[in-house]
Amino acid sequence: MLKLENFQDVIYIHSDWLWLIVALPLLGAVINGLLTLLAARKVLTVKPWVYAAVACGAAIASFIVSWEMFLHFKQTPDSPWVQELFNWIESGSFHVSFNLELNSLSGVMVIFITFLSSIIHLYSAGYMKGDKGFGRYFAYLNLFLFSMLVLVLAQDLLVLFLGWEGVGFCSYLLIGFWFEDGVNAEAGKKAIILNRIGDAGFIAALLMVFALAGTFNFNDLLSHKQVFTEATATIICLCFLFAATGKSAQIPLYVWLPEAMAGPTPVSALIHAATMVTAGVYLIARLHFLYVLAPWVSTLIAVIGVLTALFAATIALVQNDIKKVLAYSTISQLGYMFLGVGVTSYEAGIFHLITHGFFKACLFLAAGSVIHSLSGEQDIRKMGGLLKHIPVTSLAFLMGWIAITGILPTCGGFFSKDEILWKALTTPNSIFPILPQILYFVGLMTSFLTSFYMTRLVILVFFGNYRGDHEVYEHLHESPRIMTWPVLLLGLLSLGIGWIGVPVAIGGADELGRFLDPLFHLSTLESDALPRSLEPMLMLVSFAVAFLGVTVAWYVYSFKPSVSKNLTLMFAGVKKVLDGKYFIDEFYNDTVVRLARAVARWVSGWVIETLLVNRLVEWAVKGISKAAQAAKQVQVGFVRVYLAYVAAGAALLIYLLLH
Amino acid sequence: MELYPITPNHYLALSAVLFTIGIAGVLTRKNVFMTLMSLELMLNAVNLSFITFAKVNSDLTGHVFVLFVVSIAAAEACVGLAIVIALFRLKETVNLDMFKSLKN
Amino acid sequence: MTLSLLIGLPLVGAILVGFFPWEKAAKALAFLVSLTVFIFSLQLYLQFDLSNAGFQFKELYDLVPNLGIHYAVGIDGISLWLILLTTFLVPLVTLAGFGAFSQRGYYACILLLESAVIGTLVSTDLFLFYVFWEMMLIPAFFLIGIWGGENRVKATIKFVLYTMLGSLLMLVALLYITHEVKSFDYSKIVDHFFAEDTQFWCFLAFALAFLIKVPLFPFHGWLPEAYVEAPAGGTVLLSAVMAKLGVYGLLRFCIPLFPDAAKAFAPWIMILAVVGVLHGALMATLQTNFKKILAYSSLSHMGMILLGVFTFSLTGLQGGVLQMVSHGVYMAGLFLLVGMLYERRPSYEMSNFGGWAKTTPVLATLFLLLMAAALGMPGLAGFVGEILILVSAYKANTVLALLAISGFVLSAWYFFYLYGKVFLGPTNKKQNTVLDLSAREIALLLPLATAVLWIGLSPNFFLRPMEKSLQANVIERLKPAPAMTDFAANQRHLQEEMEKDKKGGR
Amino acid sequence: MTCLPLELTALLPLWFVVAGVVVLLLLEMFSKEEGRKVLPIIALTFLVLALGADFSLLSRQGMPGALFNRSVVIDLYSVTLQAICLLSALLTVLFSSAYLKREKAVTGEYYALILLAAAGMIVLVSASEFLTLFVGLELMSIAGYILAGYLRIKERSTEAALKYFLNGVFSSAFLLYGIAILYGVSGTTHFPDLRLFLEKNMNASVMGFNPAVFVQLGAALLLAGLGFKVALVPFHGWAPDVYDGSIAPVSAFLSTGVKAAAFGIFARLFTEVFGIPGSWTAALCVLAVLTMTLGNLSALGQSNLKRLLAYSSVAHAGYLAVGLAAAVGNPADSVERAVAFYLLVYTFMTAGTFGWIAWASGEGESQTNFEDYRGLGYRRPWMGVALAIFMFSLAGMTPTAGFFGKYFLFKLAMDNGMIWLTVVAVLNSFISAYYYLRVIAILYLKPEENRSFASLPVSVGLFFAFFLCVLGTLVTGFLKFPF
Repeated sequence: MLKLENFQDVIYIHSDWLWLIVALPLLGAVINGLLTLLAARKVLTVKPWVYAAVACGAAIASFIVSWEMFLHFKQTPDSPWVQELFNWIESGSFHVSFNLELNSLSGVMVIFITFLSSIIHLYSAGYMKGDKGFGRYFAYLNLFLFSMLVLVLAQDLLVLFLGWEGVGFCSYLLIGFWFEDGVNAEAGKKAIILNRIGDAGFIAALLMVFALAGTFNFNDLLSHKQVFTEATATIICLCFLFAATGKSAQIPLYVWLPEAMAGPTPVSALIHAATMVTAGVYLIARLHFLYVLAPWVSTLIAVIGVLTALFAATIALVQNDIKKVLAYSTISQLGYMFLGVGVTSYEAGIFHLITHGFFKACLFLAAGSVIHSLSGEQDIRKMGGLLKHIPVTSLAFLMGWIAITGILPTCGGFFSKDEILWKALTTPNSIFPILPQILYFVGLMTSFLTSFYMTRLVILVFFGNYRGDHEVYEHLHESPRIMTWPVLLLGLLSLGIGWIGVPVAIGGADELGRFLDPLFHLSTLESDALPRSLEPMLMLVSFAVAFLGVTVAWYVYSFKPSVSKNLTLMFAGVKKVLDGKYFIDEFYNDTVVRLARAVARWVSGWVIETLLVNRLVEWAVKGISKAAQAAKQVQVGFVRVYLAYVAAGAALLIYLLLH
Repeated sequence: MELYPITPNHYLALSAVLFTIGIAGVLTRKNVFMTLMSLELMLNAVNLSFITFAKVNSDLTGHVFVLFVVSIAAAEACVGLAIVIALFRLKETVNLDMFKSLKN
Repeated sequence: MTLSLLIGLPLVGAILVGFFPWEKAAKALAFLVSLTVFIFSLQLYLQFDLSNAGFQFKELYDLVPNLGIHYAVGIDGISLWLILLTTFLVPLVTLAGFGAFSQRGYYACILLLESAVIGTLVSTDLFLFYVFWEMMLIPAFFLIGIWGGENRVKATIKFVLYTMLGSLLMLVALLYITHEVKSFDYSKIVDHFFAEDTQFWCFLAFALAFLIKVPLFPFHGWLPEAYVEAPAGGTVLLSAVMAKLGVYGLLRFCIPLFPDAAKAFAPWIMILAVVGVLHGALMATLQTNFKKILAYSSLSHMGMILLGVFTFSLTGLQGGVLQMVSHGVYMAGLFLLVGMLYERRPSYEMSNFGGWAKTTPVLATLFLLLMAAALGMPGLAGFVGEILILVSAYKANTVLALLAISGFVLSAWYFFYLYGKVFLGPTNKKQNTVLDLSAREIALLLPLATAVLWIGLSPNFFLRPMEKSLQANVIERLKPAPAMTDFAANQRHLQEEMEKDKKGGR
Repeated sequence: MTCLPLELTALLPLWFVVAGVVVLLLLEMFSKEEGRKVLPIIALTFLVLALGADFSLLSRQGMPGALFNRSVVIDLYSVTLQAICLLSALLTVLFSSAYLKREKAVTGEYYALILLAAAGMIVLVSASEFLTLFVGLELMSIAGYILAGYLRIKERSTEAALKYFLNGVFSSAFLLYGIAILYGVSGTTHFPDLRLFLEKNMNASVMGFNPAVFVQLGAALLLAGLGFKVALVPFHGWAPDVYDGSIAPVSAFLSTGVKAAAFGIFARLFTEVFGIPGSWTAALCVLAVLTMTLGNLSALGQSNLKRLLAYSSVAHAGYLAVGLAAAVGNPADSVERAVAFYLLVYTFMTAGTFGWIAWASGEGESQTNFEDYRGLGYRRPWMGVALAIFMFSLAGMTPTAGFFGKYFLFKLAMDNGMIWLTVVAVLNSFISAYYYLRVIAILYLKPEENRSFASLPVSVGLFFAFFLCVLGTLVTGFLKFPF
């Protein structure tokens, strides 16, 4: 049951400096872009550190600014900060002004984004050292940061869309960063096109929203939410959900994310783990007041989320590319977030979004460091026993591992994941009463799989003996400090980050939850299926599950390698399916893509263009030229025939005039 | 038996008949000279009707017209014959159907 | 005086350039002339009276007195931006060059075209309008037919014949309405109420002429060849300027003159427009020739514009006109870049390219920017118009609007396909000799890039001046027709007039 | 010259031309070879004098009107047409001088004949009575027959002459018969009287017999006779062959001057005499449609520029016929204005094109196929542009005068409510656009290397002629027309 009182009494505080948050990265991007082009034109030569300095400076400055603002904002969390930048589009009833809004949700997001990206910027400075496109890389990175911040701070759906498209475009640039390899370019193309397919849903939703409410402004929508009936809200939310699945790599549009690993690893960390992919979750959370009107869609979100989580986790079991494993685990974790927002516990979703952002970034960066030190090797079958060779990286990775598996209670994603599962179980579903239990158990299963494949990864990479080639072994070295320290920092943070939301049930403060609650509490369903006191027990359950997963994996991969072989032999079919990622890509290629191509080639290319547009004209022309040939025959050349024409003409005239 | 008076209509009919004969001649005869004669026949048929109408309307224009037509016909005849001679020099024939280099 | 100057200057310039003794300097002269024209045209914006919906900068002289044909010109918010667009693009085109040989003729043609286009945009006398409208064909015919590619003759004749068929039928309609109204004066004709069937036929005739020029979906048979065969400069003028005149004609003549017919036809045209959007996009995905991709994308985008125009809502109309301007800008940029690619490697086949982002980073970056604008990236030119059009189209017809969105997805498909094939991927040996853009080329592309950003970020600057005119000269005209009695009286009055004239003639 | 009696001054152009004929013939008789150089100049001088006289007539207030016992009428219309005919003669002389030199066929009588024909035209266009009409017509035609066969050693030329001649005499017989019948019915040969008679008796029946029948019969035969002169289908058989067979300058003359004069009087008859509702309107519509369609379709299939132009001139006769078909119901002067204007424009562009062919076809008109002009546009840019302008004008594209001409004619039809006729005419000019444009396109195809058009000289006279034509084609549309 909903608490449907409409709250209008929001006091907005005007702020003159919000623009700084977004402007700084943009500035950095512009400067770096120009420097790069000028350098490319040999107008001037730029030292690499200049690019790095500009970019990292921009990111960090933006972080500091937003941190400052956030601290001030925390004093009065109920009154958002707003800045009207300029009046963007004004045409008849269509009016959009470019406003930024810092409320509790966007505030948290901004801190999270700027902080992570600052660290990743620093890391990149080391990782990308010596790359030809150093400047270009940082320009793109800053541009991405700018778009992401616009997305988060937007007070208006259209402005949010600007960021939304911007991040997509930047991810295209960054995935295809090493474009000289056709595969990377292809991956980028695939990513942007799938995103665009989702965006079509976004635009459709925009149109419907405007047609109904006549505005794109979140607050106006909030105050006009009575114009949305359940039906309209359902359709609109479906469209937004479609867009979100595109951005956040959920079923059915998730296929681009694994290939997006073609980009540089820091990019994967920033975009495809921490920030961009979470945009979908953010969008849903931002539009909570719509989704609460459409319980069907919320349910659908939960189902999609949990299915994606399970699905991706199973694929991750058999991946051998270190980044691919992380990629699928990202998809799986995003599934958790969807589950969270799906059961309308938005703060839980955001909570997991943040914790996951940290530990997944940490994992990616560590993986990147591993790849770096193995001079580009990504296949975990060619790794092993790296713990002693690259201790710092390994340490960081292990912290990340702890955080993601939740093997160590209170660390990392333990609380957030548990929160989500708890909410999933306890939030009654009006449509399918049985659903909460299902969601919970699938979620548990997923967490088992998660700890399993992560442990498998850890063991195969850091323990046992080295299985790689020798010349690589020769150059095996720890990454430079500029890389390792940020990773370590991230590792530590990802262990500790869970403490921002320690559940009340175990005497925690749940700061994040309480901070976000005012925003969401109207849209959040009461989760009162079970007494709160049960929560610690369930925590124990999930801990047990995680522990089980770890131990099993440990047993299989560390002590009894034979078992894994036997398993693969026993379940050869399953293995095949998993290796083939359920053949979803093939499925899409054979159905959607081929259908589209066929329509283009036959309907457009042949029926319409050739037959309708050209052939008809050609026929007309043929007819006329036939007539022309006939007409020429009138001129026979015999003068007597001409005289006959004259006589006949005269006769004709006499007839015409006299009859 | 009594003689019917010859009314103007008879003359007009005659001229019409002559004119038609002329047309027929022009259309049927291959020989240039026959064609020229048929043309003259047509012109003179017209002259006849001119005279008749002049008589009917009792005004002189018709007569003057006839004079002009006769003289112009003469001029045309010269030009025509000249052209025929030139052609005969080139193609050694006076058969109209031989002259068909210009067509289509 | 300004408008006459804008028409006359390029005309005189064309003659000067044509007779210019120094082949080499012809280009410089042409550039100077067109630049002067642009500077003069800025005056239009500076002195434009935003509060005035009607025609401004009016001029009126007799042309053929005994037929009541006048030299009458004037502009309103609709034509303002199209004129500025034209005068803005022509200097760039001249600067870009592409006139391989016989520079004189090439630049003379371009200036002639500019003069004709401006004339078309400013005429408020229907006869004058027609004269300029047809006059455009001659330089266009030469631009494609002389400086074009391999099959230029077929292309150019096809183009001119398609266009002529339309405009000749328009001539008949024009004869008819001017015969009925007994005047060529736009303001008189637009105030005159035409009978139902008159409206029907005349709308058809006029619309055909304009829709062929745009082109709307089934009438685009000439487009691919003409766009591909024309020299880059010619293609720019075709797609960025002349195509817009079609829409302008619809806005200025078809809709206000025959409102009832326009309302009756609107759904059909919107359907065709959407079909065009999809068809153009799908065709673009099939091409291997990247100039053809751009050609078809242009077809698709023009469909979008028509969709907006025929919603008859202020938002849609503004979106349409704004989209015209932005489409003009980014398409011009893209076609110029294509021309520059062609100068570096004479081919339009994507298979002959690849990895050019490495060797020519500046070119690639600019292409990416303009392409993003064409894709409808928010913050760049393409988006604002598109969203305005879609929003109003959604109100007019939900299904069509939703269909039109898929054009948005497809555009990503073919544009990124194009970019990937041409600029990304491995580079080949020969390419190391290829040079990046020269200072001149950058100089002429930067204004376009700026314009793309400007339109994208502050569209209001462009939307405001056109608002009143669209309201008064298009939407007001579509208000329900006068009562039947007025109409009958009107007809009787006309009959009497005709009788009088007949008597007067004797 | 105001001291001279009006009757003389009013016909001053005629006197000048006739004087020119006499002088030229005498020169031909008594001059040696080198004397021949001046022949064209003499001809030009007299033609210019005649034109000057016309302009002085146009410039003075109040036209003399009917003269010589109402046998000729000197009004704005007839004077304008005189000027047009003289202009055509002038251009022909200019084109011929270079041409005949090239063909080594310079004779005095050639120019004499042109002037003689011009004299005939002047008489014809200013006729206000059937006898004058006939005399002028024949004077013009007979000279035309000879000009058509001027190169008597060439078979094509002579054959053209024969075809022209036979058709000419044949159809003038029809014309005469028509005149005779009209004369017989009305008892007069003067146009105004005839008009009065028609207005009185068209639907009355006088003493038993219905004159309308005879009037219509006469009109039909008259139409046939004139239809031949202006080459309306189906009386056009001779036209393509003659324009194709005779030498290019003569074709220019026959297709512009002769046609202008014939159409001039044609228009006068069907506005001022038959300008009342009658069955001839329908007949003219039929002729117009036939002529346009057949002319354009046959032109479509041509690969020879000269022949293409021959057919196109047939087609243009069709457009003019549209104007005539709309004569009834439109004020006479507007019809005559439209016709005269079109004839002027038509003279400029068609004469220009034939002159161009005369120039480009080279020794003995060996090159008149399209393919022969491949790439000429590059080698001789200005001549290329000139032809392009003529073609655009013939196709009726703005802003060339060809468009204005068509516009005024079609406007007549539209004002008369003949929408379908206008549509047919417009569609025809659409078809015609194709072949005209193709000609231009061929000029700018890639030229064969061996082919250079440097061997085609442009003499001063020729340049002047082309300049005149191009200028006329471009600006006539914007000039204030005399009436």
